[in-house]
Amino acid sequence: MTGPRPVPARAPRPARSSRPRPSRSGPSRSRSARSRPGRPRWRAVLGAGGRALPAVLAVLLVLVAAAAPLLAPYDPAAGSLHERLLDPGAPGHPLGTDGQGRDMLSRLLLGARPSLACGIAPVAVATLAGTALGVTAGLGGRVTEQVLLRALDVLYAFPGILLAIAVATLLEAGAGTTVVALSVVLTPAVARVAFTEARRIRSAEYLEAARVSGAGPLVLALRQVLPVVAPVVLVYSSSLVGLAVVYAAGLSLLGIGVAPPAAEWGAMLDELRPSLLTHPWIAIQPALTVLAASVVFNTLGEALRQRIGGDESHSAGATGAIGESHDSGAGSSDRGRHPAPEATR
Amino acid sequence: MSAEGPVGARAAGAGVGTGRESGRDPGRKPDSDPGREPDSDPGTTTGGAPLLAVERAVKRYPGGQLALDGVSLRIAAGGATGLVGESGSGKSTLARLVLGLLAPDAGTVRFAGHDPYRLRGRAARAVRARLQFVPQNPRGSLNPALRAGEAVALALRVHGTPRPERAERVAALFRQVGLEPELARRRPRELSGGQLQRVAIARALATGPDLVVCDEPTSALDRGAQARVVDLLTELRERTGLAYLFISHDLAVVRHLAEHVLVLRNGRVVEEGPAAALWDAPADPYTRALLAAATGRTAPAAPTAAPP
Amino acid sequence: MRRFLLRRVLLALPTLLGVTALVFATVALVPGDPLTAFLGPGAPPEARRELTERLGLDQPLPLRYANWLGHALRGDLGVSIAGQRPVRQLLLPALGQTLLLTAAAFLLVLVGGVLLGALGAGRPRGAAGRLSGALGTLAVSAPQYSVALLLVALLAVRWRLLPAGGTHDAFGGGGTADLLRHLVLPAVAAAVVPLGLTARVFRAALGGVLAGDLADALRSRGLSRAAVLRHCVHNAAPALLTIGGLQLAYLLEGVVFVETLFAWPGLGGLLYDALSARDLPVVQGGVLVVAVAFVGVNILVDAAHALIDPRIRSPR
Amino acid sequence: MTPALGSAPAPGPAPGPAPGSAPAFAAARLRVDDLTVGYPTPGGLVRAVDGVSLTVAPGDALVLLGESGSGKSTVARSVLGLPGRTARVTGRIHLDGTDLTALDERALGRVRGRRIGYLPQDPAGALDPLRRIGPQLVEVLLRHRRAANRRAAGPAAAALLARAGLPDPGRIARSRPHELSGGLRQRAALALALCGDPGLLVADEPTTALDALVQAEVLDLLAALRAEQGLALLLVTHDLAVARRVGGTVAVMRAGRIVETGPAGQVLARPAHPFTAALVAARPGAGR
Amino acid sequence: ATGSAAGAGDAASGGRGGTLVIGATGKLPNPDTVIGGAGFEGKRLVSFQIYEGLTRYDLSGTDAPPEITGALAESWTVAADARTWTFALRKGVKFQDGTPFDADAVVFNLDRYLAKGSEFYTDALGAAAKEYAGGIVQYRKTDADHVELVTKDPNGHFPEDLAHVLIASPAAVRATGSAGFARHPVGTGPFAFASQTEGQQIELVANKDYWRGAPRLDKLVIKPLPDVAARTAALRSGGVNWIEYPNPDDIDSLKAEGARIATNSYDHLWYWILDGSKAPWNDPRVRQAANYAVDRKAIAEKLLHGTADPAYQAAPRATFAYDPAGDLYSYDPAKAKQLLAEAGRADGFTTSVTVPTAGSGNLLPVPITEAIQRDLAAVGIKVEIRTTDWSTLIGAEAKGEVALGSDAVAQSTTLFQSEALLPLFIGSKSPFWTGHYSNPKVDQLLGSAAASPDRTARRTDYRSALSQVTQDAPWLFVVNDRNPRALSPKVQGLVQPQSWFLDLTTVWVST
Ligand SMILES: Nc1ncnc2c1ncn2[C@@H]1O[C@H](COP(=O)(O)OP(=O)(O)OP(=O)(O)O)[C@@H](O)[C@H]1O
Ligand SMILES: Nc1ncnc2c1ncn2[C@@H]1O[C@H](COP(=O)(O)OP(=O)(O)OP(=O)(O)O)[C@@H](O)[C@H]1O
Ligand SMILES: [Mg+2]
Ligand SMILES: [Mg+2]
Repeated sequence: MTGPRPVPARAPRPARSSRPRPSRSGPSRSRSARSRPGRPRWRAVLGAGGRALPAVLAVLLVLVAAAAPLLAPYDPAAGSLHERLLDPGAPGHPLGTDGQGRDMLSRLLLGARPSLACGIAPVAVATLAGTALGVTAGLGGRVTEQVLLRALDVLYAFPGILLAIAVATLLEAGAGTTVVALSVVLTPAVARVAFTEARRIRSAEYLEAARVSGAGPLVLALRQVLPVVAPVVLVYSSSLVGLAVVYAAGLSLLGIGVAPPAAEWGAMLDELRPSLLTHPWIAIQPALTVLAASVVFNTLGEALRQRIGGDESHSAGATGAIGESHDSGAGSSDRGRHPAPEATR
Repeated sequence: MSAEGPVGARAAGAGVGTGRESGRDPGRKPDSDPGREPDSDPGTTTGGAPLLAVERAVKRYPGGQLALDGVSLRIAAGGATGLVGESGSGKSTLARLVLGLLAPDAGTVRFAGHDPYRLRGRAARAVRARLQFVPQNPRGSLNPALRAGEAVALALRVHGTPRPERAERVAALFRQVGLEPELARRRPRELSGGQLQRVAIARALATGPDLVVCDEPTSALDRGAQARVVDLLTELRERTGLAYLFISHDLAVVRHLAEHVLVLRNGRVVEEGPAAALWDAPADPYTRALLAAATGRTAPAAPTAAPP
Repeated sequence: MRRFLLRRVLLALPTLLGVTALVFATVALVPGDPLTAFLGPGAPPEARRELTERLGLDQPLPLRYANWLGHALRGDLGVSIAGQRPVRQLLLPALGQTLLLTAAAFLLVLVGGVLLGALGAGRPRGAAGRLSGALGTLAVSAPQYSVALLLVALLAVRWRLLPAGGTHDAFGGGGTADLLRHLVLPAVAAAVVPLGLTARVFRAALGGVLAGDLADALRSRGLSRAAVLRHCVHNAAPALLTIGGLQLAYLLEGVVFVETLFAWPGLGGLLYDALSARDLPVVQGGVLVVAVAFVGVNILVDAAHALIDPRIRSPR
Repeated sequence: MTPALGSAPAPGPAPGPAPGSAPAFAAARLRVDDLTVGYPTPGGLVRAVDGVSLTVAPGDALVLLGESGSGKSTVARSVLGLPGRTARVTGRIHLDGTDLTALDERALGRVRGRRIGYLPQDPAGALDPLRRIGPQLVEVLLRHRRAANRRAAGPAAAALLARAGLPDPGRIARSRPHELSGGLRQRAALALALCGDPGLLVADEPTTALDALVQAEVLDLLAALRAEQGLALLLVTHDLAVARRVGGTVAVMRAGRIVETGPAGQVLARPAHPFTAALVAARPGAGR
Repeated sequence: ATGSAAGAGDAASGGRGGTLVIGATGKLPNPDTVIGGAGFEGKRLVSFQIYEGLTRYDLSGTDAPPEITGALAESWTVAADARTWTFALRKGVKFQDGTPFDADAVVFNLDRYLAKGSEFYTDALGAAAKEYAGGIVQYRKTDADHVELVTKDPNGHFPEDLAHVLIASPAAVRATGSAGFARHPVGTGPFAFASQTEGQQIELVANKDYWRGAPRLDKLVIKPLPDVAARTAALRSGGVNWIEYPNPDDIDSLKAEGARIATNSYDHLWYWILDGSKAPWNDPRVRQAANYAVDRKAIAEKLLHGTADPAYQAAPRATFAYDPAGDLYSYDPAKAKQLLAEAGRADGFTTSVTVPTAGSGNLLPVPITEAIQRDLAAVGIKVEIRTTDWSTLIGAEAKGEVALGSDAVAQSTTLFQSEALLPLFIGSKSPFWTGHYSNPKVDQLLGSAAASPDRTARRTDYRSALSQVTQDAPWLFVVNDRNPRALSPKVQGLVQPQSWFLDLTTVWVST
């Protein structure tokens, strides 16, 4: 005695002229017009709508990082000042050589591991810690909230460089130190984003309902608040990956991070920075690499957000998800959601 | 002004009628004298504390709106009290007080001896599990990020149901309220109003509570679904001694489910008594008007003419 | 609202105290000392010793902090060790420049971020949506320094449209027009990443609202697209405010790479130099100013949150 | 499946059809042809509405009855062109002869609110949580030129609130949605739906949160609008008393389809379809 | 001394005028006399342009290190004890504020630097002046044109020291007080202070009454442009017309765009200080081996694009202790291996070096170190590079430590630009960390040199001392910088001496 059961998508009725569409297309004209044959197959490979693409690329990046020693044609530290700054395409050096005459390709490949570590690990730590702190502040009592927020303010107003110097003197140089320093730098901002989201919903009826049903603070935070907070936090923190790689390079100027001559993208970016105008094709490579990696993680963050956030928005209060499903209804906000004209014509 | 009955042990054979013995005449207007000492009623001495006791609760919202003005209410274990009244008269506010979502400005709220607003920590969870809620606005009360089944499963988890059993229990609860278990996989936005309402009911029943505060639990249900839910609630009450505070505009449902009824208007209880008595001989003009409107009889007095 | 603000301002005091104390301790404990930076490595030891005593650098840390605090409360931020000039004299102009740059960059961030975000929110998979997503992602991913340098190389060096750095032309420059011309490149360079971040977060937030019940309800009343968008933006504003506040704070702290590349004499560079020289008074003064600005931004953001959504002011 | 045709004569003078519209539609304010709405879900495509056709004439009322989840709200939302982002919709919807399905969002914006009023099932979600009720009303009044200017709109909004059965309209106008009780919100949403003086009102369970007295008031108001202004009413309810009181035509839905249509009195008193009979007969305790 | 114009040979006569805008690599100095605070660059571009000491470097030559000549003192004599100096002051010199320079002014300034009780003494001035004036135990005016200064110890290079003891206008100091003087500094130098925009620039104008004749420029503006790309861009976009230390890799393209690159040797050595107090560097053969292992030429020519010369010995080229015959360490890996084998380290070893990531005069510290690292690895010496910031590095050095506890530290130094500093670096009593190098012979030579007012005698001693240092190889000698600067083609008349300092009176900017 309940509603209709799900039925498999049926073929259009003969009377209707709606033509078969890929299963995800919706009423919007633009979409149907765009769905060419061949596209669905790609989608099948990459997951519907290419949703899996960012994940595939991220995995690829990690694989490259892992296999770099096998892929790299040269020792990344080997080079000669007599062969420095060769342009891409130089014999034996498809991507040219850097200011020390070292093979760019090898360095970019071998730089992947520390760079990804510096880019991802601090962001991951900051995301976890920041979300935990932000949600705690958002849900906690007045005192908890103020204490946490003010402490985070202190951390945020604390100059990042000083923090880095301090960390450097406390810990040995190396990727681990970079991760610690960057995590501390990034956490307060993530926490603030998480806090805003948590505060926005803290008096929501569904949280009251969850509290009434006896959920303790932990269950409340993890099972009720996190799914709502995570999407925006993910968008924010995935944006930080590229920044973290660049910041890591800034830290290596202070003696934190990987020691020369080890390859690391941020450090390479920095080393080649002055050559950007004289040897653009060399100097741009680490920049483009960082850019590409950051784009991959940003899109991954976006994809994750859609996963977690589900298909539609989270209440009227903002910041829900634009789900996969929007795809089909993409045109709806300005095109109306009426039956597609082509379906009736 | 009490509706006290035998002490609220669930096993105490609490069945239909346990909460019935009212200490006062049917149809009496109890709040005509708000300053009266409620505990002076000799009835309280007979059987210890009731499951729920609200004493002269007052609630004024920050904007200045006086939502409750000295309301008292008692529900014994296994009792079923109906709360009817004008829209905006404070019914939901009272429900929120009972649940500890709001603190009264004056007066007290006690559930099984605890102040639900001040409950903290581990004990709180145990008590909370015994006091459940079906909110008026089911869509708002379900987390948009969670699937319907997850919402219910979370309540089960709180209740201590081991993980492997949860899916089974969720499906069973869904069936009990008349929902296809498949719907558990949908998110709130993908469910109809009535479906959501039943998810909320399933969630409230999941923890095996002693008292469920139902704020318009069947307003979005068709007659069939409504009957099913009401029958379920009745059966649970008979079988397990579950008590209800039942808020509804649907007087037929209230009549069917509640033994004792309070009529609220402008934050005051204008009339209170056993359901049958109230229906048969409503004393307050507002009650009369309400009943008349609901049953199609002509109102003896215009509602607006009723005393404020 | 007034009480809310008062409470926030009072609560800011421990923050300021915390930041300055923490920074004080850290700078003092970190290796390197201001005297070497000031006197040069070759200074005779007795000169160092004497100056150490004169400046009270040999006193216990808490005492030094208390001293500093006492003076700071009276508006005296001390004298730079490395530069031997009153900290205030260094700080005020730098603050002015930073405020100017921040204002310009933040304007870009806000306008650009909101436009870009709004462009993408309604139709995330449409052409505009994809464009906005791509631009936002590119902006946050772009290595800032490289972008800034390319801007300089093209606009300042190659085409000579804009000056490469500084706040005014050394050759007979000056005046507002000159200043604005100099402001363009650093503001753009500083704005790129924050703009991308703002656009991305806002796009997500607004997208959520636009896909929600409220947007449908507004549409069902026949409100114009602009009106629907406006109200949805209003509802998405908390996320925008937070992200905007973070970006504002980031800019206020002084974007060091912009300041060095564009020779913009702001707080970031000043703080960086002072830190490099372990010039404690300047660091303390700078951090104090930054922290005050930061706390101020936070208070404004919170006040705006409370104005937008009165529910968050209600007690829990 | 027989399309529901207006059975009761229009009580009031019906406004003429939109200029240029096909005369065949002249009699119907709303005409829905073979509407099908599907939603993709993890479990497959859910066909929430499955080939529904119906018409409502000016001054007439069509009451959609049916079990929970049978697609009533989906029909209502589809008429507005707001079936949800994921929806896949086929069929045609004509309002006064205009094919709404052919309109773009801008054109729909001129139809919604002005020619179709909509009261959603969940009034809480329909109100902007951040704004006071008054300004929300004023905005719609101004948008549809029901008030000349902001100054005039204020009192007009209060009058509307009062008309929707709200006591103390001044306070309500000054309140934000979360400060209102369920019933107050529902009436505020009704006032919003009536703001544009629409020719067609789509009301999805408009009285669920109202006590019997206020409910009667609201239903009287709707009846008056039908009679005086030729308002066409598409009303979704599960409350048989409401259905009876509204009168007009009743269409009974089940699993996305209309299983029975007819004059209210007839369908409710002598249901032809066994499902309708079960629905009408159901009451608590009956099953045990 | 003879002078000849560096650069594109525009020694030509007549031109004058214009505004010279210099992009400096560091911060702006404090323009109050000796406080500076921006290293030699600050002195070079600002302090030495505003003020003069009793003596000055004669910067008009390009082919030899500059000698000391009279500035505010016309001549001087030293008593036999080599401690008592009498200076005959130059007559008719006026401060830029129009007040006359005289013996009272000298005493006033020395009071300001040395007399703790005096009204205008400040701790900072006192500490800053210690470096060069610290040895003065007595000073007095003998008559209006003469002052007598007595040093604590015999000090042969005292006249050179005095070039750094700058003389400010007493009237101006009195007018502003010591605290305010930095905002209105007045000296006798070729350029007068006009204005300072905090953190942005210092503007100087020609001192038309300069006693050596008015400078050709109208105006001199100094801008801090610490970022090398920003400096280059500023020159290219026309924002400045002179930059200090362009990026070596940019030099070709700058030249192609018409910029002139001026370079000349000066007293500069980029080196590693090896910690000789412990293994592996405690064996001189190992240190020598390292010195044979480095391909300095490649570093100087390829990496630094000819902006530096290879350093084959301890004495920098452009110093009077430099002996062309003293070049010892060619690039000879075979010899390096052989020495290592002799030292019993045929299999090589692992060691570490701390490198600052920046810092005054340090060129491109990390890339140079990376190149050295590869060269050393080729002979079996594996070096771990540890980077740190300049303050940490010198802070540790001042305590006699190496930051991060490495076996060596990379940096640059200047040995003779002021002889007063020399013992700091190679004397065994150096307060400063020198790798714990100590050789009594060197100490003795330095001591006798310092005491001798006779320049030739000093030179002989210094040469022997430095040749000993070269042999002992306490350092890894790498390159001598050539002090490159890039000039817009409109900048004329620059004479680039073999010095850290510059005479800007000959420069003008054509329009
Ligand atoms: N948060 C609040 N702030 C201010 N006033 C409020 C708030 N919540 C409720 N009110 C007011 O308090 C009164 C009682 O509200 P309540 O929700 O208890 O009514 P109700 O009896 O449940 O009505 P309904 O049947 O319409 O749901 C109403 O006038 C309402 O507007
Ligand atoms: N967005 C959606 N995605 C998937 N299924 C949906 C969606 N919206 C509605 N449905 C399903 O479509 C069916 C019809 O829903 P609808 O809201 O129209 O029912 P209704 O007749 O209004 O029911 P009620 O009386 O309970 O409000 C229901 O089974 C519901 O679960
Ligand atoms: Mg209510
Ligand atoms: Mg519905």
